[in-house]
Amino acid sequence: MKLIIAIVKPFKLDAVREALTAAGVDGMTASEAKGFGRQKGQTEIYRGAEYEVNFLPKVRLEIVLDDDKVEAACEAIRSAANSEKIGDGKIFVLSVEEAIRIRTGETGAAAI
Amino acid sequence: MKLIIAIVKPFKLDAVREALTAAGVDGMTASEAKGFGRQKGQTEIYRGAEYEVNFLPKVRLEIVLDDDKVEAACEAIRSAANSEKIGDGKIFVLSVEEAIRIRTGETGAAAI
Amino acid sequence: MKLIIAIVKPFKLDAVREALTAAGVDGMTASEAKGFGRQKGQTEIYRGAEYEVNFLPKVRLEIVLDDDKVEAACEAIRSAANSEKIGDGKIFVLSVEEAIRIRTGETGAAAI
Amino acid sequence: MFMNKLKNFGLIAGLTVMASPAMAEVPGETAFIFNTLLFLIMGAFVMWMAAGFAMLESGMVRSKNVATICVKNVALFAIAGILYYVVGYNLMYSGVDAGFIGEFSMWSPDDSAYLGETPDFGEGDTYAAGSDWFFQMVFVATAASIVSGTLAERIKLWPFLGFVALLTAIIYPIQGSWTWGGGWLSEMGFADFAGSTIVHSVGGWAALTGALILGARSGRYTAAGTPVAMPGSSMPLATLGTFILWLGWFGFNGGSQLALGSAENAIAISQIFINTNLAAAGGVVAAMIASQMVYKKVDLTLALNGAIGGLVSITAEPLAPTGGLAILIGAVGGLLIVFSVTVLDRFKIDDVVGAIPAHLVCGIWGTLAVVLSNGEASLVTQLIGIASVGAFVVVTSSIGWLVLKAVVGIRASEEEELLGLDKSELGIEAYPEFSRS
Amino acid sequence: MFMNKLKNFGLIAGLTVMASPAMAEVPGETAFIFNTLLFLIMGAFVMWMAAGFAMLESGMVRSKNVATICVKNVALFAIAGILYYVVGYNLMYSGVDAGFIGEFSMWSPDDSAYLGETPDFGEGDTYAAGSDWFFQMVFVATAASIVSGTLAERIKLWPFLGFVALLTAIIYPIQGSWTWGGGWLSEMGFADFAGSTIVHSVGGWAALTGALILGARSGRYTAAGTPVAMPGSSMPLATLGTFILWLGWFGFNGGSQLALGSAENAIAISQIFINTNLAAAGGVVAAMIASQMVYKKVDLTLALNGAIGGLVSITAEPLAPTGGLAILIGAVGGLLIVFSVTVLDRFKIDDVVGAIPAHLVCGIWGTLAVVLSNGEASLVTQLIGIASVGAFVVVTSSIGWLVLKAVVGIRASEEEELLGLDKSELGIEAYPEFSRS
Amino acid sequence: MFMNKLKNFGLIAGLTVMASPAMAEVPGETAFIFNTLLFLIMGAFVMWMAAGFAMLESGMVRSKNVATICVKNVALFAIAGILYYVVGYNLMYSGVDAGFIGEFSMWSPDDSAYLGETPDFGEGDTYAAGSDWFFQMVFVATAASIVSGTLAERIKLWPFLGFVALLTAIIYPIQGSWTWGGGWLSEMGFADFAGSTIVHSVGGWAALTGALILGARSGRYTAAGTPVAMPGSSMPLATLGTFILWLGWFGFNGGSQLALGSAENAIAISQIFINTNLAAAGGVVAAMIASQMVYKKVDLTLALNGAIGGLVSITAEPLAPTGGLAILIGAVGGLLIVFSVTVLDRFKIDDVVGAIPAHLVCGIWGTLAVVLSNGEASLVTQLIGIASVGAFVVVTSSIGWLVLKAVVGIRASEEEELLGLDKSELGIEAYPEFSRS
Ligand SMILES: Nc1ncnc2c1ncn2[C@@H]1O[C@H](COP(=O)(O)OP(=O)(O)O)[C@@H](O)[C@H]1O
Ligand SMILES: Nc1ncnc2c1ncn2[C@@H]1O[C@H](COP(=O)(O)OP(=O)(O)O)[C@@H](O)[C@H]1O
Ligand SMILES: Nc1ncnc2c1ncn2[C@@H]1O[C@H](COP(=O)(O)OP(=O)(O)O)[C@@H](O)[C@H]1O
Repeated sequence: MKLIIAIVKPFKLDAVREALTAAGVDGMTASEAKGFGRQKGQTEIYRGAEYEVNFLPKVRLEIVLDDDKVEAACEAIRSAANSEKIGDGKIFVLSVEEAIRIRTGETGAAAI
Repeated sequence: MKLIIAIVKPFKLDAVREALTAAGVDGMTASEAKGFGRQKGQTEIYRGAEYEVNFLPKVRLEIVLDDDKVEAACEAIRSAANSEKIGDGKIFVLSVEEAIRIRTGETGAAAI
Repeated sequence: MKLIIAIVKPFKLDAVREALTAAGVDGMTASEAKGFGRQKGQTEIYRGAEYEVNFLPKVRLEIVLDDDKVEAACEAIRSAANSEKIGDGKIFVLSVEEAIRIRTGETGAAAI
Repeated sequence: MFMNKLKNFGLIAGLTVMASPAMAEVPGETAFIFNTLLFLIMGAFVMWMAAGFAMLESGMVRSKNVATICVKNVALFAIAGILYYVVGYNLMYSGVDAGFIGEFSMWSPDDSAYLGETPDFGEGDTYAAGSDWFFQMVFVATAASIVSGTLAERIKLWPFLGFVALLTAIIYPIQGSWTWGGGWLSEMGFADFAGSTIVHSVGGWAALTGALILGARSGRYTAAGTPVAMPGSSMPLATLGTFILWLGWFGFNGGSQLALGSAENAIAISQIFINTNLAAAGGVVAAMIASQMVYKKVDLTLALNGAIGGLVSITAEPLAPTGGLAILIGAVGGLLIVFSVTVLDRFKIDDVVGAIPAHLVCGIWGTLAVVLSNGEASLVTQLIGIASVGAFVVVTSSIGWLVLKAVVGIRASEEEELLGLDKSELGIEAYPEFSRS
Repeated sequence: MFMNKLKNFGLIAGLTVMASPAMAEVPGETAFIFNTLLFLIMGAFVMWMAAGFAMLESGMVRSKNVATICVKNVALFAIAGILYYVVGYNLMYSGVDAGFIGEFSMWSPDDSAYLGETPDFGEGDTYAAGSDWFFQMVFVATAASIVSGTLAERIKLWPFLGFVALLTAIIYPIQGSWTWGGGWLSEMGFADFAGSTIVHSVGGWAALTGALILGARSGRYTAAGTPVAMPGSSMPLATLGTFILWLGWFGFNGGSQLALGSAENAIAISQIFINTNLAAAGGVVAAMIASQMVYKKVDLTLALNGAIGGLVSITAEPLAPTGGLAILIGAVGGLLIVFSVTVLDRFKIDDVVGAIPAHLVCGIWGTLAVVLSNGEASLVTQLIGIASVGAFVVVTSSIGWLVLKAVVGIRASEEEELLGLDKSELGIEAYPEFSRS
Repeated sequence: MFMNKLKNFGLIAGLTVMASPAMAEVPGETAFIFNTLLFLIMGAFVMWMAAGFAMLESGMVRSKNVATICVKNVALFAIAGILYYVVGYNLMYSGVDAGFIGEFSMWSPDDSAYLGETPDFGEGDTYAAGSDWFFQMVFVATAASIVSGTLAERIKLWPFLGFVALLTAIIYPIQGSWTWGGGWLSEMGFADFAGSTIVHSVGGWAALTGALILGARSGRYTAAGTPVAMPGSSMPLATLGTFILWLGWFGFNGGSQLALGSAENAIAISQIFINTNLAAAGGVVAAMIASQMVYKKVDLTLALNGAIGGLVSITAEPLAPTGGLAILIGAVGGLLIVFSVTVLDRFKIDDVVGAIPAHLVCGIWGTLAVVLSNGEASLVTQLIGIASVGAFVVVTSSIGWLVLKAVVGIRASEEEELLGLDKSELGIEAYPEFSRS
């Protein structure tokens, strides 16, 4: 099993979720995040004082899935989240050793 | 060392924390998340327009711990978070290569 | 590639970001978190009822980077986040199998 | 109407004067306009209290129940207005005749005496019928608002509104008729200037009865009975609500002088404004000091409740006390808040916003405190008034709650409660955004 | 001025009286003060509605556009005040003479008749010129506030303020002159007591025109035309805004009686307060029931819109109906809200806060409903009034919007919209904190 | 009392009239009621400003300090009321006799002249003593509110309240006695109609002194002295607060006419309402344009400060200017805001909400601007008034702050500051929820 961590722009969340569902992914967990990268934040002015907004709003998705679905899922995320603008985000893949469904106690592939 | 990522229902947070403490886990990090899975969100109506609430509120827990505590911890989470209702959540286990306590610089098992 | 997860005190975020940039890290993702550990929360009183604030506010940073930058990055985080007070936080290092830049499709080291 | 209140007219800030011929200086029609204006403006201030309750309660419930408490507050104000028009007012004020109840009929204004060729403006004590209706209506809405705060986070929407209908159409008007409608309590000399008992305790008793029948929020008390704190979602909204109530109370108490058409009345209303403000101030300071001493920290929500407790405490007699006494009366109210919050918890009575301490406990205290400054009031009569109104409201409310419970159910399921009423009942969240950006 | 309105003076709550000699009982100067006071206090209440619109709109837009809607609301109130002073008032009230337009000149007060050795206070119908200006000014601001809500989340700041300038300096005053300024519509007998058409529909037409020219928010309708819900960021702020508007409306309608210097006026204003309140209540209850029946859930935002719809509906004639009729008129308004929200969506007209249903649809309904209680009003004249004002505002607003669009552009780019106007236009976020701790 | 103000009575909107026999048309008792009513209603509006400051400050501090700022605002209003009763009023108004200070004694009302067989209502300039007390009390609370905003996020709760006690019981009343109490400044002809200097600058000087002694929030300026932005937590609450203040200001300035019992007064108050509104509008527009030009973006918080700056600027003379001049006076205030915010930062004076620019800088400007329209005012006298009040408040406040600093400490530790005062001082969070669902 793998864990995909995808950082995407917030307004792309629905598109990514739909693409993933289409790619056969049934579950995922999202959270709010702020990202720092090549896409630079603006310099804002508040009451005459400049300040750098270094971190930009992103959504962070976690998807645990079978090894054989990883490629399709990454492709789904990539095509749905891509706006060809800087800051579109990243996909990271990590290895997962075990998964458990709390309700049933099922483990492994059955749990996800 | 392992990293346990547990996705649970928000109102189970306190019970899970207590169960983990009882199982000898001394530290953990929680964050807000929204989950998509078998538990389907409701269809809501706002000003006459239907909309799917696809993501349901969850709490995401991260616990780094020694290999030998993983089983007990998973069991603690499972029994505390289980309400036998769909959407109770998931436990994922990943391998951790290193841990460092910022304050002291301790590493490995001593750091957690 | 590695994934560094760093849990730090919120007011240290800017210092850590600067230290990481100085250490040659170009991207990172931050999210809000609450931590439970040795640093104990206060007992608060609300309308005469005591309650334990078990979880304290933290910021959670994720940084994916090349293996050879891990040490420098950990050191940067450690020195910037250290206030020598309990609760300063943790650094965890995990192994990452793949990274993809959504915008370009670049993978591996080129993606981060 | 208002016979009991009219008795107070001669009493100015602790100094009794004879009706003087100089009163005739204000022409009848001018006095009529002043009196009417008083009702309208002060009534508008009291109407504004509906927003105060809505904000206070929005700030003191958890986010998952905020939209529901908003809808309840808007709806109860609407229902109270309609029902007080259709049945409540006449039940309270029409043909009570020293008795126990008025008439079941729809209110309509009759201002014919003040129009036409030879209008008769009486002794300067007349006003447009509609202005009086408006002023009375906003009072009944206040009583209903009190209930919503206590029962928040677990009562279902429509049954709650059903109870509001009963309270505003029947329960409140009937007991109101006993005193302000010129019924038996007014004959006995029961003194409750602006409604510590008649408005605030009535809301408080109905809330208490509801809280007992409904039970506490799940998780509010541990198995061992220890209270579990459930902090409210927004302290600035709670603060805003309190300031709104404070402002509205000038209308509540000031307008209850019922006339502005003479210097005496203007002087009386000025004294009422001062005492209202000082009692609130006393309540805040006392609650802050008490919470600092007992809990070693100032509890903002107790300070806010302290303001309301002080205001309720002075409401039964905001005219006769000196400013100094008003501070003390309010301060006792503030102390009562801090201690009765704990007492309620001991009995596992779950009052989300602290309405029972503020409106019921301080309402009783305020009604008793009348004897400190109003020489015409007797402690025994005050106790009879408190007890009879309390008994009536407890009995009728219990019937109402139990019937609603049996017929439609009043309590959200535990699952709905955990999810929050906003999602389970309204399908709308108060703060719905996933990500704020 | 206000000739049409003055005609209503003799009509008290459905009962016509003859001018009686007793009216003379209120001395001229006293009546002058009462009338002035009415304008000032009721005007202050209406001014407060600016905060109501700001809060309602802040609660109904998404967080990323909240700071922008705040700045728009503060700025439009400022601009409306200045321009109504510099040009609007005289364009509306000076030298209209049964015609189509007043004078282009700056307003200045002339109270010389009421000062000096031999002041002349008329028949008790005089007031300080400035108090009237103040009362009229807050009305024009209301019309401008309506526009900001509909067009939120996508219109650029400065072009929006440019339109506000046009609306408050030119469009509103010219059509206002036709009726309240004593122009041709008032000659025809068009009856619009406090402005269902003249204020609310005017704002509504301008908003509708803007919404059509501006287009919907991106993502608001799917390719298939299905509306996509975009829930507002804060239900308690939306609720607060509605309560503020409800309170302010007592001033809006009550002050439109334009005089308080006699018992008749005081009685009339009392009736207006009652009807205003009952219509709002009817709107809330009807909208709640309708949304429960149609959608199986109570929609808080429709209940809030229902209150406003009820208020707008009674505004054209808040005096003549009985309370019962006022409830009905308001309830129809509440129903119209629930249904027209859906109709607008069918035409992909994106109205963020529901201002078009509340102010335009109910404004039309209210103007027609005048004939239900006011015997002097004719349905045909009402229709002529509605249509002519509508046509004028649609044409002039269209010109305004199109010129602005051509010259400076009115719409934020899609990217700016996605980012939120707060970041793209103001560089400030409404809730900027990364972590709240 | 109010001798200086009474001088203004004859001056109506820039046109001096002779006391005319027609004034006698309003009977003495009727005028008495009007005057009293003016104080009560306008006083209630000013009381509402306490909520405005609370909301403005809640919106402009970071979440971790919001509950604390709420408790401070409620508590300071309570304390100001009690102390102004116990000592402040008489220190300001009793036996000043062209001197420097009144009497140390508790206030109590004396209305005996207006009651009894032969009441004496003077020349129509009398009012209930209590109504005047109420109106004066809400002013002192305003001065105290100003201080809390500047010093937010770092001052400890109880020491702050200690300073409030000193300010409201001693400092404010003594300097107030010099002008409004009929003391030496009023003898000199110092003109400050509603308190640009006497209320706003006093609060501003006390805030400035406190800011200097307390120091900036940690992290507010870099080592190099560059200011670091610390955006406030909620722009809609800040906007709400500003609208509340704007509304309250009609009471602040309008009530300061001190009488409503004649046509002249009614006309004067109307002019005051207009000028108050136009100055605020001018302040908003000027601040918006200035911030657009200097920073290329509109800064909402500067626009809000601009409204307040405009309001403060017109407060010293809201009656004499024409509307056009009022716009200009307010606009200069708005510009002063934008620039003095930067100047304060240059000196590392950390003013969280911008109270010093709005209340002190614009207070000085407004006091000087009196000479633009009030022919009786002299620039030299105005400068003397500004300087003497400023010097007195700076010295006495410094003593107060330094004693508090030495005895109990006034500043939260750096750790407490980082954690936020809500957690360290109150143990309660303004928005405490971990997860909103
Ligand atoms: N090394 C990294 N580790 C973790 N997250 C990263 C890293 N680099 C970028 N990100 C995340 O991806 C987002 C987009 O990256 P950015 O460099 O701005 O643009 P792009 O993805 O187009 O190259 C960042 O805002 C951040 O959240
Ligand atoms: N493959 C997955 N990857 C990541 N998170 C998941 C995955 N599947 C489910 N989750 C998380 O677990 C939660 C519960 O899953 P769900 O399928 O609804 O119910 P259950 O756990 O009872 O099977 C989801 O809301 C989501 O947060
Ligand atoms: N085993 C763990 N797994 C995950 N997070 C942890 C763990 N232990 C501590 N943390 C995180 O690190 C934070 C700091 O830890 P704590 O024990 O309080 O102090 P210190 O880091 O100084 O030892 C915690 O608040 C929590 O967020």
